[in-house]
Amino acid sequence: MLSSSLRDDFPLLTRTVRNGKPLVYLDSGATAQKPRAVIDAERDFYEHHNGAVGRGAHLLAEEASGLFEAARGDVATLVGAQHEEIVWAENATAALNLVASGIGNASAGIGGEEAARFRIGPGDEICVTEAEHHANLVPWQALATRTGATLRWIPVDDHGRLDLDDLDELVNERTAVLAFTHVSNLTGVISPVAALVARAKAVGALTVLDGCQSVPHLPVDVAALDVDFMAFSSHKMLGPTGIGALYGRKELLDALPPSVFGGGAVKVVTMETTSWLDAPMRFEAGSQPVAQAVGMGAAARYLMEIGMDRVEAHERELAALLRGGVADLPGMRLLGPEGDADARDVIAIAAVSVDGIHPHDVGQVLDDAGIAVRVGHHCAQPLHRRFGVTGSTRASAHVYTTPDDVRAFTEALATVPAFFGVKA
Amino acid sequence: MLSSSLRDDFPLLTRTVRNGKPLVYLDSGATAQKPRAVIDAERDFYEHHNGAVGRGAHLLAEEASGLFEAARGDVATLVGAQHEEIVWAENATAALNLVASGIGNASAGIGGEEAARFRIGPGDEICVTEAEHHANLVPWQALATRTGATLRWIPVDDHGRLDLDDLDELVNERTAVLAFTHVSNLTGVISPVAALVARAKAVGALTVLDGCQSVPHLPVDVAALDVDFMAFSSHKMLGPTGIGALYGRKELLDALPPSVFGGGAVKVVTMETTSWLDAPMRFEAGSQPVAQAVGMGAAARYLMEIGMDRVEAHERELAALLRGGVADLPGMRLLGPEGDADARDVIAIAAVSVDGIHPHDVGQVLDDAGIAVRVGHHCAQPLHRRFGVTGSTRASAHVYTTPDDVRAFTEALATVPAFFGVKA
Amino acid sequence: MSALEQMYQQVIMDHARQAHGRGLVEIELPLVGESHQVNTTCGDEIRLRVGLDGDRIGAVSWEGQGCSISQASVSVLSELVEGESLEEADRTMDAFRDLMQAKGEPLDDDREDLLGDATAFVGVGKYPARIKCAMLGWMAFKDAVIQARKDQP
Amino acid sequence: MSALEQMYQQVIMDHARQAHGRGLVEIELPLVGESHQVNTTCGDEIRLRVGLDGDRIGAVSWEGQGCSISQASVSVLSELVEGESLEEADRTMDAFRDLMQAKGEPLDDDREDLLGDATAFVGVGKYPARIKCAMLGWMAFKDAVIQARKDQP
Ligand SMILES: Cc1ncc(COP(=O)(O)O)c(C=O)c1O
Ligand SMILES: Cc1ncc(COP(=O)(O)O)c(C=O)c1O
Repeated sequence: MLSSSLRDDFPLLTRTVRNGKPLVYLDSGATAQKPRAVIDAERDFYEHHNGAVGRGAHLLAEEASGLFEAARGDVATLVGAQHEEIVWAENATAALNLVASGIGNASAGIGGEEAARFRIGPGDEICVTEAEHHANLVPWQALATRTGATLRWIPVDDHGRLDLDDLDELVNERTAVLAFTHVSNLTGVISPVAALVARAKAVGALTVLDGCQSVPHLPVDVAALDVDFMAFSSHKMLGPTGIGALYGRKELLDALPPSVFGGGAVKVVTMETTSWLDAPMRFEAGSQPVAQAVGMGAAARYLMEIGMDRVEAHERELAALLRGGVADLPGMRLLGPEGDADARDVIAIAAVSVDGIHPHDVGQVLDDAGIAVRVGHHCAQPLHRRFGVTGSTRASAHVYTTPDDVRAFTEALATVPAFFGVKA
Repeated sequence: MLSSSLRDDFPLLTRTVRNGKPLVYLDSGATAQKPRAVIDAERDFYEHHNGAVGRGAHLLAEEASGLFEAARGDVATLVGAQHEEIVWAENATAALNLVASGIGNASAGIGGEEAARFRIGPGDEICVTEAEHHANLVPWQALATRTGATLRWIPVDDHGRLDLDDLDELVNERTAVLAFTHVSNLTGVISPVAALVARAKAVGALTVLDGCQSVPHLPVDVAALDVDFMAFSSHKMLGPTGIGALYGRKELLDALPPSVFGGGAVKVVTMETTSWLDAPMRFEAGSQPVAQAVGMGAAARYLMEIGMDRVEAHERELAALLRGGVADLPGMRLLGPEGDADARDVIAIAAVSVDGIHPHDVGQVLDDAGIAVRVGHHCAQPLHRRFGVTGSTRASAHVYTTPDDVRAFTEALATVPAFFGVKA
Repeated sequence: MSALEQMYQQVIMDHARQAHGRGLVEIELPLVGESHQVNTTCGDEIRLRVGLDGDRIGAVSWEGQGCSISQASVSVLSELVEGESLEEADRTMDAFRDLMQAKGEPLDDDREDLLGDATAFVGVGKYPARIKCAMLGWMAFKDAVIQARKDQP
Repeated sequence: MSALEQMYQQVIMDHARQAHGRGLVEIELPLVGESHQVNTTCGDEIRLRVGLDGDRIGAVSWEGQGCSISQASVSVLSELVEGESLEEADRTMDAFRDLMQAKGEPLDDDREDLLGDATAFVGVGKYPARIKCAMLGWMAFKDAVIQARKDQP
């Protein structure tokens, strides 16, 4: 377990909420709190180094560019990528769309011959899973509509695990892309990446990993995972809002056409036609989220200073506490692995369905006790539907979460049925 | 002229640069410096109110959502729009692409019947101008490639003004979109919006205005301008990096299909299909740049507190000083209106071509004197080509710019030819 | 009474449990309109049908699922507006919207009279995120009336 | 000597004015490669052609436009590498890259010897934004050699 003194790094955690109660923040799966190092990095940038990046020869522009690229390096190091394999995006959603729209644009004739390898059309297939966040589902639906390709998906079993029984049928010679989440934002279940990547490679499909819930909590090494693309968000890994990143294999990034067009991404522009730069620049049109990149770099350094192994260990211990705590409560259903509360393939997320009580009402009672959780469908409607519910109440942790936070949550949760006069 | 005490609001302006020289910042056209009010708004958000927006019932989520929407209101007020007519985007480039890609997606069958009004194809035309920043040119080139429509453009005359002689031919019954800049980022020339909008309306074309260089410097009222869409960036209007905005008429925004797909933008998602929310949410997939929105709102309030009329007056006076100062120097060519140094339709931007000396070399000498300007093509290659040069040295101002800054620039500029042994 | 208890008053709990108007039924009236609304935060849905008898609300029925606030709200709404003229229903709706904006403060007597049982929702005004829940049924009602009158000359 | 004067040394100014190798010419050698590079900051372009005579650089010529740093750099490059073996040219290029990364500090004597006139670019290392200018010709050279050898077994 990480030292709770680490909480002192996070200014917001000291604030009080309803009726002066101390804050118990268990909504890190939605967005994490920021350490002072991150907040200060952004402020310092604005106060001392703000200038246009990659576009000027003056000292400020030079300093800003230096900080911007150093931050890219820090983020690359965190996930085991090369410097120029990291593309900034507004968030993970934008990063995933970048890949899907790039393939769509290639299929529409943009990007010339080098983009031909990405072209898809009727008869081709895109495969996702039933466990996806909307961000890794809807872009692929749209790509299917645009190109005439067929969308397929790997189902989820009753325990929230991917059901790989039909994998060889679902991922086949027609499959152009296999896109899947590394960790479910609802169940916390970690996907069997190796098996999925192996199958995709066997049939020559591109792999796109949604790393939103893994990068902040586990050691992630794209080279070891051997995926082609991976998207992740800054705000969930202790960094600023307004930025995320896409990892992509360099040779793929250099061939994929962009889908946002503008300055800074182009080589030569005439009124008639435009040639693009290599990655990452070709995907970074327009003035970039520079202060946010600097902040995300600081977040990556902060995590690496703790050590991702220790972050993972902390996460595992909290996961056991959280799942054990909920499993003990009557009238509650934990979505995902049940009966194996000490499951080894989950992170510290617990989505609970309380018998007879709507998640909004559950959340309200917790909020009154100072406990911040997320209620609703968490942008995972299909997976909720799979479990036969429309929503749930989700607690999720991060490095600053303590066993006391978890206890406060399970204790308050236990009071909910009585409050609404429901027998638990 | 605005009081120079206003400079005290901008922490960065007190720093020194090369050899301890005071900073003369004349690169605001690329990116502006930030007042303390903006920096503090972001920091305060992270330290006290950070939570997931629109997705939770807990107090932090509530506060964050409140601040986020209040900021949207402030930005809407600045440009005379309704609250729900403002869509956040990563930057102005993304905002312009949102419109172009939305039209492309509508043309590819996405968005159903309500999107049919946006469909274009071979035989249709898109019209831009030769004065565009790459951000308002390349997306339209890509849309033309994608749909088979034809790209046309309004030429620029020797003085940098749009040549409207053939307007009726260039914008005609086949024209689906007329996209043009409000103010050129190279010459500072203000476009004749009324004439262009009138013609577009006469033929039923959509109008898309690039407000990047107008919104920070002039009173802009989208209702009075009567345009359909307008894009602008936070970082040029004293706000944070990482965010921009698109104004769009509500009825158009509600019908335009999105081009970035994900959570927060959708109503009902099944594995097969998705329905979208109304604007602005349909365009705001994924976790939004919340702290940046709050900062952009603070920037809008800061500008409104000064008063955009006063900002414009300041800009006009500096424009006269800047153009007058450069016009007096031998061996220098001011790109854009010449001979009418007191031109009424320009803002305080001066792009200079120094005979026989490359802009990079010019900029280096200025940088050595502590003067930050931009050198290169400023993402306006076609317009530079129109003037027969590949690049220029550009000085640009903002509310904190003083006559002394301008004088320092013209004085240093005067020394450049001699430094390189070129006779002026 | 804590803010939480003020929000979940007994009236609300009762309506949530025994909702009025639940169960979408065929309405045999000249003008019928229907609306489907979704609360995007949680995925809650409501489908509400309105039958107009001239300018009077003849029948309201609905189906859907949601939190106790949204269910109780649509139940109270059904009870309130059935039999009202369109004009009266408009005023009731305005008063309810005012109540939501009142940050937990009670309204004046006139508007409280209009609202009857619905005044019990006063506590919701303290929780901006829950106003959407309380308004869901009202949005559906408003839209259903528009739909019903759409083809009217 | 100020940092500015250190960057714009006389050698550089001279090369910029009287550039070596300027003017793209037909090269009559067994292996010829060409590369086009653009400095995206300013739009400067260079097109450089290399002819190989076995593993020796037989000829270099180029056309393009740019700032004095980029022009002087490609001029010096042409002078330096012509006649060198590919291996020597690689070492020269490595030394030049080291010089750029040296933040304005001189290199050791061995590498300075390799660089000759090119040591005058030492001052560029203090200005990260200008390193791209100085490297433009070298990038083109490197790529042109790759192109020339592409079809070689
Ligand atoms: C006229 C104009 N349009 C578009 C842009 C692009 O704005 P951004 O880089 O913020 O996307 C700029 C600035 O770079 C500009 O000056
Ligand atoms: C698994 C997963 N994928 C994608 C996303 C989308 O990330 P963002 O909202 O930062 O774009 C999230 C978070 O909301 C997530 O948890």
